Amino acid sequence: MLKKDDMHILQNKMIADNTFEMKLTGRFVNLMKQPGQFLHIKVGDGTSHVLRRPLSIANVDHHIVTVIYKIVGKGTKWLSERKIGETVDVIGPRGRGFPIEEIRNEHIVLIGGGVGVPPLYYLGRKLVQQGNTVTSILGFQGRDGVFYEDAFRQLGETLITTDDGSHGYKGRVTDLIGELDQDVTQYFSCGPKPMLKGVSETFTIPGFISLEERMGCGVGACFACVCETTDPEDSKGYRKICQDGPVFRAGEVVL
Amino acid sequence: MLKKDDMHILQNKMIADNTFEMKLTGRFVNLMKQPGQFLHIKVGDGTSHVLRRPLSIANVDHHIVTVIYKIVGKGTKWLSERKIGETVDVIGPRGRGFPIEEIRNEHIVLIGGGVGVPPLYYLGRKLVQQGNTVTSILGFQGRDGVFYEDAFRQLGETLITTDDGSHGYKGRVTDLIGELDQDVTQYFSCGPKPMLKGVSETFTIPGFISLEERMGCGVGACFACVCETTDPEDSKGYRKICQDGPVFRAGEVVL
Amino acid sequence: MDLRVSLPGLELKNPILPASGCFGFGREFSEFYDLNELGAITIKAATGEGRYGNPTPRVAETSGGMLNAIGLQNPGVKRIIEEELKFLEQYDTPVLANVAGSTEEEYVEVARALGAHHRVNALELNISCPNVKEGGIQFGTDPTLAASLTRAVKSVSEVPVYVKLSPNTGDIVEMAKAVEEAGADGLSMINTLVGMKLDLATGRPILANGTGGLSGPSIKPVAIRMVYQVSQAVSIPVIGMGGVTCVEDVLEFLLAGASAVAVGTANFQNPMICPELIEQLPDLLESYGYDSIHACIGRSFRHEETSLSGT
Amino acid sequence: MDLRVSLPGLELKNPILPASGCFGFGREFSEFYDLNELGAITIKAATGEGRYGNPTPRVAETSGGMLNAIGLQNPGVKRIIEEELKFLEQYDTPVLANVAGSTEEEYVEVARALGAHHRVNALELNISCPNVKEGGIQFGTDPTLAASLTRAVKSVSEVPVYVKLSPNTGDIVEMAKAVEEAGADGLSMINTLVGMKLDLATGRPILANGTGGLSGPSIKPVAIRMVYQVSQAVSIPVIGMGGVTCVEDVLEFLLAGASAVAVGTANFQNPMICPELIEQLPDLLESYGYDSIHACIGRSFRHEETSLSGT
Ligand SMILES: Cc1cc2nc3c(=O)[nH]c(=O)nc-3n(C[C@H](O)[C@H](O)[C@H](O)COP(=O)(O)OP(=O)(O)OC[C@H]3O[C@@H](n4cnc5c(N)ncnc54)[C@H](O)[C@@H]3O)c2cc1C
Ligand SMILES: Cc1cc2nc3c(=O)[nH]c(=O)nc-3n(C[C@H](O)[C@H](O)[C@H](O)COP(=O)(O)OP(=O)(O)OC[C@H]3O[C@@H](n4cnc5c(N)ncnc54)[C@H](O)[C@@H]3O)c2cc1C
Ligand SMILES: Cc1cc2nc3c(=O)[nH]c(=O)nc-3n(C[C@H](O)[C@H](O)[C@H](O)COP(=O)(O)O)c2cc1C
Ligand SMILES: Cc1cc2nc3c(=O)[nH]c(=O)nc-3n(C[C@H](O)[C@H](O)[C@H](O)COP(=O)(O)O)c2cc1C
Ligand code: FES
Ligand code: FES
Repeated sequence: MLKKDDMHILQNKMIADNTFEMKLTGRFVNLMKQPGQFLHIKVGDGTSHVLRRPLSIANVDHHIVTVIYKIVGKGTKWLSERKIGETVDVIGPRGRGFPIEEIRNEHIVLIGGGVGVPPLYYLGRKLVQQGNTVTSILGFQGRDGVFYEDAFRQLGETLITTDDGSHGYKGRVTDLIGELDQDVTQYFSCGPKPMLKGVSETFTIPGFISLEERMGCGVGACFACVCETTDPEDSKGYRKICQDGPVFRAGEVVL
Repeated sequence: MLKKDDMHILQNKMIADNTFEMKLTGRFVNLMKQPGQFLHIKVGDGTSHVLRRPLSIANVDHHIVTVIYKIVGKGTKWLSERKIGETVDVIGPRGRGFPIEEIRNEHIVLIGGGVGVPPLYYLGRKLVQQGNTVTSILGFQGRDGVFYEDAFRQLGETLITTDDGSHGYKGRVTDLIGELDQDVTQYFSCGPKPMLKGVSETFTIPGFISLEERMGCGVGACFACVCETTDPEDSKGYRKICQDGPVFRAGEVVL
Repeated sequence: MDLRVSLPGLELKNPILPASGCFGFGREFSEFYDLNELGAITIKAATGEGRYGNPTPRVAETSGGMLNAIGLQNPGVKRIIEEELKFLEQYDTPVLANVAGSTEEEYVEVARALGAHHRVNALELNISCPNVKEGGIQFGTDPTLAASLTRAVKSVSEVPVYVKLSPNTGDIVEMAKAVEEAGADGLSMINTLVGMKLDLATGRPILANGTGGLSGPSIKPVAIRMVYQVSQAVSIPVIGMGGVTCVEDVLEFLLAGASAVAVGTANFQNPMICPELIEQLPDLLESYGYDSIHACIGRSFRHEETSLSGT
Repeated sequence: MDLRVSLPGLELKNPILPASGCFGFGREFSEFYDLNELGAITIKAATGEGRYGNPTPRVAETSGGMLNAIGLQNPGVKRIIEEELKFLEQYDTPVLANVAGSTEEEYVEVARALGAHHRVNALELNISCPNVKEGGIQFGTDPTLAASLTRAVKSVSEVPVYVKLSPNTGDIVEMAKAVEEAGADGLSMINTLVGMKLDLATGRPILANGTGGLSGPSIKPVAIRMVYQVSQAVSIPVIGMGGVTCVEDVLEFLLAGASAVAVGTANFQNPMICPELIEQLPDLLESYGYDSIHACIGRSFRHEETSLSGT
């Protein structure tokens, strides 16, 4: 039977402008093996919030799972106020992550924007563990929003862009794609839809992208989070982001 | 301008079965002079509870106000979970309390039932301070629900009744009225409506009673908490419990 | 920022007013703040004779809302004029007077009396009270009845008439159009949804009246939808209400097409809510890039014309 | 305690079932618990052909509730039969199949196909979906249309037909009576209230569809009121729903007159909600002095006959 658990909060601290890193432990951490999956987290007391919030797994290490979230509304605000020792009600891991089990000795580029950055960290760690070379291009709004820069540097070459140029390159992550080594074999990307669109249109090599959508159930039952397939002959014609995704082969779904 | 304040919680402890004593301090405590008035307290976070909860002033001493409440639903449950050092949002004191300023050298009987007992304590203290003799008859469901017995004994003779006879007399407060001294001059009563009805029908001396009703605004603006006057010629024909009461002269309103 | 809004009969210094029935006749709230801070004051429904209303309990709390079945208790139009409007003389805030009745004649009588009073700037025709046996909502769920009542009241009123619509209908736009055509100068919406709560211990409804009107945050999505649909379908202004508890809610109603926003239930939790909203509104509008209150009104549907550069 | 309830076509081992559209076809929730624990399973609306539904975003959270505008996405009746009902073969829980369409013909076609399937125990005629341009709610707000559709579906269905009513109407009792007279075997109510939420930054509705259906605790008072009014006015059973999140809510719907209770939105916050309610119900009933599930059904209005001694 599936995984729902009151996970214990081991840490919940601000690591960048309005951005928090929360570390959790619980019975199902050992199931969180695939980077790109997400946790579906209950927020608020009682019935004030009827919907859970999806947050990507940013890391798993020694039976501890990390999520990194930005305060954008009431749910993430509530999360940021949780204290060490409290529990949060979590469903997960949910969805299909990045299919990397077979990847060895490749040069992979990770491209993330804003709150799309967190899942790439766990992904990068796994890829490096499997003997791959990793280059990361991470985009943020401004210097105050940057997080995990050093962590990514430990995985490999890391380029930072900011919208306002206050840190790293000024501009968009796509501006840097042309400057990548020719030996890059695949890309993995997570971030806002326009960025994903830009990224998948710029690359000619194969890649995988991770999508966001407002979710109802988060388990595949409500059809809130669908996107269309590009192939009109596809037998279903759609994908559920919470169940078939959030990671898709670039080109599989309409952006 | 009127009184609304974030009052500081100095204490919040269980003193009987599901019954809590909360001590608060804040800017307006010095206005809480009249026994029988109530505080109108915001419960819950955000908009989960749109209505405040009325709780009687049980005591005022050295700039500290006490309320005593029983957990009956979500609001009082929430209150019981508040910790020392937190604040609660309070409007008050509200309403008209017991008119005792002129009372000297009388023998007064206080009759309370359940959560009608708290306001009688502050009332009794004031009456004693003014040189009156006080006898208290307090009714509870059972032994586990009894609170403030010693405190009342310090004010004067105190008789306890319980529905199940597990403490004090078995029966109702009205059963004991016949046994009171003949020199009793007035009564003051607070408790459930049937009890107030019984009490006011049993006594032949004058008295005052304090009523409960579900409230909207608690300030007199919404007409949620009205009761009818007994005098059909009364110019309004009704009283607002939150504003004209909660204390009324026995016989003034229809029970 | 200039928050002034000019509506038929009502020159509002800001778009915030209390909703009828949640503010009495202003007296109690005048102990909390200066009523002159308000955009306008909507007073409690008046009927021809004084009414006692329904038996108690009259209110019950629900998840994110409340039910009420006050039943139009009020001292009658004569005493309202003598006592309550007199009290309001000391303020210069416009007064919107809520008019109710059991029959067309009663509505007309009340409207005539209130509309002739110098302290009343506009009438709000309450055809949407769900808590009385006669009148009220029955006028508010039948467009023909509503139009005829509006016409009758308009013909005697010396001041503009706003019709207060009930959400308990399958077609709010039809209602709105019917009363517009009958001469309404504005609309105010929404009144409460009919609801019920049971006492699990007794098995009976908590409200003595059985059903009551649901108000508060629960109904806001319904209110926003109706204001959005109606304000596009009519050319008279809409005063929006239903579940406002914070300044973001005010903006949401303005975007949906309301020209002013009334606050009901929230006065109970926070008696200071109206002046707080008025104080917070300029900053909020600014933070979303609006340089005037008029730039956001109805932006949800006239989006193309007005899309803000840079936001 | 015996929780069994016997309804037309549905022999329920307990009165708890998921509401249509909030449970897919059961597959996903079967990973959380054994579907045989449920009183019944209501499956997602089926239409004649597969449908993609509305553009996204399709959901938005509101205060104590949510809006959805899925737009009846489903793989079409043929694939539902081939894939989903096949999956449900392994369970013995009764299946209530939700039927939708744009035209009477489509409803009839779907009802014929589903009603003939051995795994379908009853149909739920969805005349109340607020999120599609054609069909759905338009049948649900006009009693004549609703009655005619009910009659047409009844004439082809091999299993009992429940009609799912929309709360977006001024007179729910009239609707209920119309479909009862047209042959409905039961009612299920309520579907969602039409609502809207605006994105303050863009000024536009959050849902791509503009409006959506409001569900969750917010709407419970409206649902309770309607179940209370309707269950007294008809003699067919009512499946109650709207905002159930805890076992007390289940009892409230039973008291109001529902014979079974469906759980929609709450499945999203707590996927284990249905089995948890089923487990908690006997103790709750006992604590309020009921010795059977039947003792509380409709107690709110048949109070005199059944008042419990000692409570
Ligand atoms: C698969 C997936 C993984 C995600 N991973 C992360 C992550 O690792 N870190 C992070 O900061 N954010 C992540 N997000 C976005 C995150 O879910 C939202 O920021 C969050 O739900 C906002 O909740 P709120 O209550 O603060 O905002 P509110 O705006 O108050 O939320 C209202 C509703 O809208 C939904 N919502 C609002 N914004 C989004 C959004 N961008 N995507 C989906 N739903 C949204 C909420 O879930 C909620 O249902 C992810 C989203 C998805 C779909
Ligand atoms: C003037 C006055 C003084 C009071 N003093 C005290 C006191 O000193 N100690 C104490 O324990 N209780 C007192 N009560 C009763 C107390 O207000 C209720 O027990 C409390 O509001 C219940 O809130 P809840 O959220 O726990 O219950 P819920 O049942 O969840 O409350 C739901 C709604 O019903 C209202 N409500 C429920 N029961 C009552 C009731 N008996 N009277 C009024 N409203 C009610 C609540 O205020 C709320 O609006 C007093 C009531 C009044 C009117
Ligand atoms: C206790 C109470 C009394 C009300 N009385 C009236 C009334 O007399 N006339 C009227 O038009 N509306 C009345 N209303 C409806 C409100 O004016 C308002 O339309 C409704 O409550 C929705 O707004 P809210 O959610 O901000 O409360 C009343 C509402 C409440 C809660
Ligand atoms: C996401 C979602 C999808 C729904 N889809 C359907 C549907 O396909 N058919 C239907 O009859 N009702 C549908 N409904 C309505 C529910 O079955 C139910 O009537 C309503 O949500 C009220 O119950 P609740 O408050 O417990 O959710 C849907 C509701 C939601 C939230
Ligand atoms: S969120 Fe329900 S199907 Fe994806
Ligand atoms: S509670 Fe509003 S008048 Fe008393």
